[in-house]
Amino acid sequence: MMDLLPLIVAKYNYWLYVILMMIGLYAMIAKNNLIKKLVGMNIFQTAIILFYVSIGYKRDATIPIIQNAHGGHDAHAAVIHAADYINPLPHVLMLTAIVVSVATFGVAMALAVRVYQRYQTLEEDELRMRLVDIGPEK
Amino acid sequence: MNNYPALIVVAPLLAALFAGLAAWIEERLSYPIALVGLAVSMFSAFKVLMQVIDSGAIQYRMAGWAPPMGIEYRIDLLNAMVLLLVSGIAFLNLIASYKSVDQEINDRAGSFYTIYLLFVTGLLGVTATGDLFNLYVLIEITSLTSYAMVALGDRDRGPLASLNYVFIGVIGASFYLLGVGYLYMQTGSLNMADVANILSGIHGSSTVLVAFILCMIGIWIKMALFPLHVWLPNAYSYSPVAFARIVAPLMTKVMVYVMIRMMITVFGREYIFETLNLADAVVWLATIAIIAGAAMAISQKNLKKMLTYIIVCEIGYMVGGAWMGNQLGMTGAILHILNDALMTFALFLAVGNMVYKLKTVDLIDLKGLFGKMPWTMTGFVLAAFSIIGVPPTCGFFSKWYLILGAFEAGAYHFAAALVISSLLCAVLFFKIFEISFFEPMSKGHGESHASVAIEEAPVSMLVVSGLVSLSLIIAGLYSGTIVNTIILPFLK
Amino acid sequence: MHWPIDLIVLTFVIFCAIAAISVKDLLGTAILFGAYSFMMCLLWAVMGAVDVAFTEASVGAGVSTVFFVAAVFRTSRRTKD
Amino acid sequence: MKFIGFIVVCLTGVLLLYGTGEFPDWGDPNSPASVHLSNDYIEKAVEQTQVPNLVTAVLADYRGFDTMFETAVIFCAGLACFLLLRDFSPKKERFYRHTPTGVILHIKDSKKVLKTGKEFEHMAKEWVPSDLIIKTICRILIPFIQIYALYVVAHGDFSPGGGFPGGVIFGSSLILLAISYDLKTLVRRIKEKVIGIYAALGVLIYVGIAAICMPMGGNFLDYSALAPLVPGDPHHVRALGMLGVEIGVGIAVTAVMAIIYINIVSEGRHDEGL
Repeated sequence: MMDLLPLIVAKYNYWLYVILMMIGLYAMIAKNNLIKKLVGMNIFQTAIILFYVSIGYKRDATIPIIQNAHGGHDAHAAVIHAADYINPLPHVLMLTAIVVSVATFGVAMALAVRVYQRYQTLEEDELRMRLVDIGPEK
Repeated sequence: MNNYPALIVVAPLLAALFAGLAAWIEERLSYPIALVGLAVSMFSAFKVLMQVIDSGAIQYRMAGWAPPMGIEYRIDLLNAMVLLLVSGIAFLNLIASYKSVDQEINDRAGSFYTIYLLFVTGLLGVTATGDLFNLYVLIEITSLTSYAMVALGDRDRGPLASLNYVFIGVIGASFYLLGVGYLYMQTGSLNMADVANILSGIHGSSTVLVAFILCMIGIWIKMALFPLHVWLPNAYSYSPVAFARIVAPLMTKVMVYVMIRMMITVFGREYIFETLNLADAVVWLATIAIIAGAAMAISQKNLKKMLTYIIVCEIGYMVGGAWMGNQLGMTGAILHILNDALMTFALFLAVGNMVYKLKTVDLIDLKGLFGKMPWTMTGFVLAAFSIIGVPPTCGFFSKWYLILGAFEAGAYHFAAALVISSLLCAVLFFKIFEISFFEPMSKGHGESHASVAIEEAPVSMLVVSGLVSLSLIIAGLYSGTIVNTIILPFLK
Repeated sequence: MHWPIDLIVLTFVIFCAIAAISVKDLLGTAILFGAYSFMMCLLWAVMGAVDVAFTEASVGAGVSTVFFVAAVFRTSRRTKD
Repeated sequence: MKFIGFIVVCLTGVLLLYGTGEFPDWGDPNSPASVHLSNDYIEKAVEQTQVPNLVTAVLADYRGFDTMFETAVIFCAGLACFLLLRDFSPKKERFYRHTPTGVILHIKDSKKVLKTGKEFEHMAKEWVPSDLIIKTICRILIPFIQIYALYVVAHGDFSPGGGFPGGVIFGSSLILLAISYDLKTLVRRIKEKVIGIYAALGVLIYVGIAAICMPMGGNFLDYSALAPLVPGDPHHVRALGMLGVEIGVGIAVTAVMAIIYINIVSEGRHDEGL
């Protein structure tokens, strides 16, 4: 039992991200409503972002903004210890990923509005019935 | 300073932005801007290819930072070939698109060209980049543009098909991103060459295995390997013709390129074929994909849909060849990227011409088409022969390498599937030839049967179609040269 | 390290995620989804990813929710599951 | 479908958990990710770029190429929303209010257009009486939000922020205007054409700054090549270049957020919204 606790403390973040991802993926596959699926999609993407941010975390380190560097010139004098600052690279990647996810979300919402305009429903089973009603495609 | 590698990607991007501006100010300007951008891109790609053949791989440092810290473009023979292919096809298709865009999307042509150029930028960037995360961003550009285009095509079914495409596409891209995350966890780097270097020391790690599986699943979803292909037929057949003509030949092939790049450059052949024992399973999967693709193609009643299932089948060829684990199979797969892109492009150009005149391309509508559109049909026949694999055309040669590779690896089931699918394709295309050559024109057009007036597509479309169809034979005749100067030196 | 805070916020995040996909009203989903994003951004801020948290606060909890509400306004609140 | 979904999800979960087995501990300072590249960034970035916010330094300089395409993705999303939803055909039924009397006219003929001005006023279908409190507060709030957005963009080199969040905040101030007044007010103030041009222009600023480096003798995006063009300390040219591209990102993002919102909320008609 005493061995387990450090393991949990060391890894729980990764496990929880997996759980979040499973929630999102499940919503994307199994939900009937298209908007619900979109929410699932977003949860899925944020879970991945959480994973990346977890990679970047470093114990006993502060946010990746160099202190005492505002002056510019005298910044060279101060020695910067890498262990004091959190890894900035995953943050950069995730900024990009957030942007991509909001772009996809916007386009998907626009598509959902278009689908609703045409079929007056967003439920997948009803949509399937409407598609049968239209008849074979041209 | 030699800036050609950057220009390949940046020229279409700049052109896209100027076209986007022009769409609001003077819409007629966007088409020439797009032409110039793609022409510059193609010229740069050609220059780079020549340079690479002469003096080996080129490295280009974005923002001047040395590779693991900054992003680099590393262009070797494989890259350079695919870059020229993509920019060339994009340029030719743009020439052919002028009329069909006029017909299909007349009021928003400027925005269409912008999206088109962004899509091409994405494909070129995916091909040129040497950075794992940069690849993800560019994959997203290509996907986002395709979502928009698919929804624009068919008014009734387009948006829904596109929304389903969004869900599947996002899952694919996210899996890839996760795979990169797992890799980053273990290596701390994102540069492909650097990652490969570090990976060679930690082959046994379970994290690397999971990273590999995630990346592959992500890429397979994007390239529509058989069980993951469900989005492709709808998405491609509902998009506007001008876009279908470029997305069908290029998107999947570029993804095959990405797979080969991941296999060879990032994970390394040693890891895949010696540490992992997945190769046999994947070749079986590819075999099933080939048979299933061909079988589904033969049951379709719409020409566009049919061709999309043929793409699914062709993906099976390339995946199988790449996973064969020997030089011949890989050669076949790479050669097939080139050939299949050309063949599919030729087929879709012909279909585009038909759609321009007929509006719908159900098989019944093709009756008597040889009389009505002789030149289009000639191009179609050439492309069809190439898909079937009739000798002087290029399709034959890549299949030949693939079969040789299959025999060498002892994958007889794959060779058998190849032959069977070729036969099925032959049946399918001869059915079309029969309908369009022997059956008389359907009535209701108000014309007598005796004199069928020739009603061809516009000259610009015909010329491109003819050029590409001819290139199929030329690529076939020069297959040996391509293999010896590009593919074999790359695989060494 | 503040792992208790971290754990509590994580639990909230998961709770919001499950609630957002199971509530039977899309407007409710929108709000829960905004809450989810906000909790997530809190979590990232705790982990030191201030830039990411800032962006997520303005994007996920802000603009995304607005797009969401706008789309629900133009479609329907009804959902079967 | 639910069952299949459950199976797939469980399989994926097991696969991912299996992969976490060999992860270094959470927050371990000696994990490969925290050692290999990040130390180089942390130790050299300030010296090389004069930007204390490492995230901005990496975002706009070392990996500026990614960010350029990220901006292109945003532009693409705006364009996609415009292409998908924009509907230029006039709406069939319209409502007008005769201002002096308060009589509401319901016009069903799509060809008949009343001239709005002093006498008639356009009205949304789901019109609600405007709330004075909300309007006033938003009118006071919006300028401050915008100033804050500008600060976020401009101060991105030194503190959390940068072009993207700044642009989003600025865009949301526009959205707030549309919500608190009505969509017409926003569309009247900022023409659709202007927003469209700004979206392309923002990305163009980024790509343009990056591309000018090539004729100046540097690689693509290599801001240091711009030193002859920029007055002042040549050491700061990288920081200035970053500020330039961040402004471009901000403009593009602002415009695209407005485009997406307007098109979704009015179904592409740009007449009435929330």
